[in-house]
Amino acid sequence: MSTRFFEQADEAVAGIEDGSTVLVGGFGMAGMPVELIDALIRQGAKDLTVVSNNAGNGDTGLAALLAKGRVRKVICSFPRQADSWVFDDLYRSGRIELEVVPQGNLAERMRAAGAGIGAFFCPTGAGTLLAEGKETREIDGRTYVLEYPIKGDVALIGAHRSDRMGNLVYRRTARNFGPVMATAATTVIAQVREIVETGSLDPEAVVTPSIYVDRVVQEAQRA
Amino acid sequence: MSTRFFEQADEAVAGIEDGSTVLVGGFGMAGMPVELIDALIRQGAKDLTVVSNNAGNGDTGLAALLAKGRVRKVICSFPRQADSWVFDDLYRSGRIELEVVPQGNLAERMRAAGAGIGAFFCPTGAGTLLAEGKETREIDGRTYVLEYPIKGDVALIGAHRSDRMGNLVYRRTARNFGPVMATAATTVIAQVREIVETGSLDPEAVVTPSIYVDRVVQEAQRA
Amino acid sequence: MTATNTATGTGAPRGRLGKHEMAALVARDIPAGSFVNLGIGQPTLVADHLPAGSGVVLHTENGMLNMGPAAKEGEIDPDLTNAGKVPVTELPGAAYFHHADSFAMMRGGHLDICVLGAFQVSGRGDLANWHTGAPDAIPAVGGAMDLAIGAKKVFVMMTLFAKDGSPKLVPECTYPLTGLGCVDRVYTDLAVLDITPEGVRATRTFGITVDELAERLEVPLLTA
Amino acid sequence: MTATNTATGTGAPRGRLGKHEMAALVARDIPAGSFVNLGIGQPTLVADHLPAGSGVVLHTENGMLNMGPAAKEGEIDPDLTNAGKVPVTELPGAAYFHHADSFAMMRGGHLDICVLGAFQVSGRGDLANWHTGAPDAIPAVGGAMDLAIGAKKVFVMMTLFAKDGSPKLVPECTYPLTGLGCVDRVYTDLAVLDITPEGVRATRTFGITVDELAERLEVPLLTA
Repeated sequence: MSTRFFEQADEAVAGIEDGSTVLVGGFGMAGMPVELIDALIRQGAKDLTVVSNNAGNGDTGLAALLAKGRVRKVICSFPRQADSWVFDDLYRSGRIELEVVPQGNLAERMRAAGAGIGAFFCPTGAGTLLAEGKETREIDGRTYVLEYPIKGDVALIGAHRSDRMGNLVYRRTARNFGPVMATAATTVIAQVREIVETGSLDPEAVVTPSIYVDRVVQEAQRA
Repeated sequence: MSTRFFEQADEAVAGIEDGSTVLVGGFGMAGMPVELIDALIRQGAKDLTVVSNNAGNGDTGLAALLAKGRVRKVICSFPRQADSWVFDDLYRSGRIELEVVPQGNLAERMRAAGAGIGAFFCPTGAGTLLAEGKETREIDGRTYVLEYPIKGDVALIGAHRSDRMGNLVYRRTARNFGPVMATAATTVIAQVREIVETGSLDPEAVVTPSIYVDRVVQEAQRA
Repeated sequence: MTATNTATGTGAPRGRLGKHEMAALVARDIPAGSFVNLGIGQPTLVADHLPAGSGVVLHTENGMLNMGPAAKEGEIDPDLTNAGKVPVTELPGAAYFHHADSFAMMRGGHLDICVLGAFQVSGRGDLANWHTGAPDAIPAVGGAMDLAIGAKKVFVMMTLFAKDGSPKLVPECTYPLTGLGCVDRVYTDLAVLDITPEGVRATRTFGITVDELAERLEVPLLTA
Repeated sequence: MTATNTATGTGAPRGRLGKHEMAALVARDIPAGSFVNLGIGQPTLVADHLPAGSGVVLHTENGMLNMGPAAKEGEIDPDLTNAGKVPVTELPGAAYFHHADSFAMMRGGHLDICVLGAFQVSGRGDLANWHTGAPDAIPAVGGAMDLAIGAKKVFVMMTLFAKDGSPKLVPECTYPLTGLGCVDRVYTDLAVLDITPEGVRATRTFGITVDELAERLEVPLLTA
């Protein structure tokens, strides 16, 4: 259905329920929907499963959400960073669950959720710790691991521009997980830097068509 | 390795071997690499498996390749059309094999080949003739059919522009199968309308990065 | 519009709908802002009946959202066609994508509604619309199976009876299936039929009563 | 460049390579026009040694081809980083794509070469580079497993011996694996080692003979 536009990030994140799986875009700070995460902290949903490439940096954004104790489980590819002390502390004290997923599997499992694929055989991780307990199959002489979709109740993503229909474009490597997460969640909420008139985006260059975008809010404060 | 540029379609299709699987882009005439197909007819490779959405129209292009008896098998979604008399005749007289594949499976199976996926569980066709004999599995209460990649030895595709590195852009619905086939074949040959300087395509709007493109030839004759 | 007395054939019940009336009926049931795929054939007529400003976005499986009406003379662009290979136009806010992305959109359940033609629909919502099953027929499926299983709601448009008088709503499809249990609602010349977990319910009839209809069908109709 | 006598540590054999020399060696072995992913850490040094005009195209897994050098003061764009989250630049002919497309490119075997660091490589080409296996370590894999299994050729850059003197080329990896049988060649400070179906072959050595090397390793070296 038609994309809805909001004035405030707080309105855009309304209704996120306790226990939700929340896909959070961004790779480092590029594409990170900081204002939506801050709004989610204020909104108060708890017992969340967060799917994101990392597990928070410093004390802001995702790390702040974790620090508030709102996150039950993190599914990510790379939780351990120089400034991931919030996650580190929660993990070491047993207060948060962690599922480490190879980065390509993280992306492909969300793509599968968005594309109606029930499961797929993937070569990544075969024979390693991260495939332990998973079904494997030899196909044409190569070992593959069966991987299942990761579906979100909500996706929070950062994009560069939206038109008034909700078509999104990204900028440079800030594109990263946004377009994939937009296909994989029931409710997709995008924070954008600019809202432009419909017809002003090149239809050949739209990366996330409006069909995938439920709610859009313009950033209150530009980085 | 770097994309090679050719003056003549005949040079661009050199070396295609008998018995090859050839992916042929286009949906109707949109995106159909007509000059490359004509060059392939002159080149003479035979015993081919052709993967394309349709099985030739009228007496030109793919139909002409079929009429020359060069094609052993067609894998397509929609062979039966008002003007598919060449295929119809070959099929009814048992001189060509046919594998009918739902259009979405055709695209997704080629995507899988390009993406390193060994096989995938797909809901399309479950319980129908086209899934007979295929492995199925119930996942979360839904029946899925296991589908395998379709990999090409060669892909012949039509694009709008190439830069001098081989980055491709398409135009409107002529994009169709081209970008998927470009990922799924060992040797990818693109016919383009225009070759432009490197740096003149918007990096945000490149659809097929040069890594997927082996050979480029500019159309001799524009439609 | 719902029950005008337009007889469209001799011997047909008065009030039976013509194909444009059926298309208008479908169009009225599509919520504003929906993302919709209209199958080849009769379903394409639905586009003509969508009210201006409905915000309904049309998808074509060959890689486009926000498809406009058929191209008129002078507007024809060979690079811009619909799934039936008919030249079409582009509306503001359009987006193009390749075939794998387009079918991912369909198969991933992102389209709100898909409208398809049919040879037969079973009482459980099985759909047969791709293959007559004739031994000499060349099978050709296109995107039918992907559409059937992908959209959130699948609407079928068909006449309720074949030319030979046999019902096309059947206990079991005799034609090869396109998809199992995928149809949500069937728009016919004589009735609108909802396929529900409890059974088939005629929510509207045209020039025929539910009882008369029930008598002519082998599939039982829910009465409440 | 291949065998300069640059001692890089006390007690090290004369002729052992420093990390910049190793990077230069790798760079020389990358054919012109290759598509290459350079892993985080030492492998990124390889970019500095690619000759101008080599046409080597760098991929970064966060969604870009034709990545340029690290951004200098005043060039920094927070929307443009490499996989190590370091600000980088864009070369003419660049293309951006999302994460699923980027990893499809890697996993589908389209990159010609990927250069990775390692804790250990086994004689069969197993790679361990993501996890120390320490019980209190927080596991973090990133794109390492995808790179290991995806590229046409996987080159490893590492010192041949750990700080405690134990070899990092081992009969069996004791660290948790990143990928099985995926490494093609190992560039070390003391030798370049090709992993072949027949075994490990030292194709070049630096300040040490193959026999001396063989004596210090548990993995047998092919002599022909």
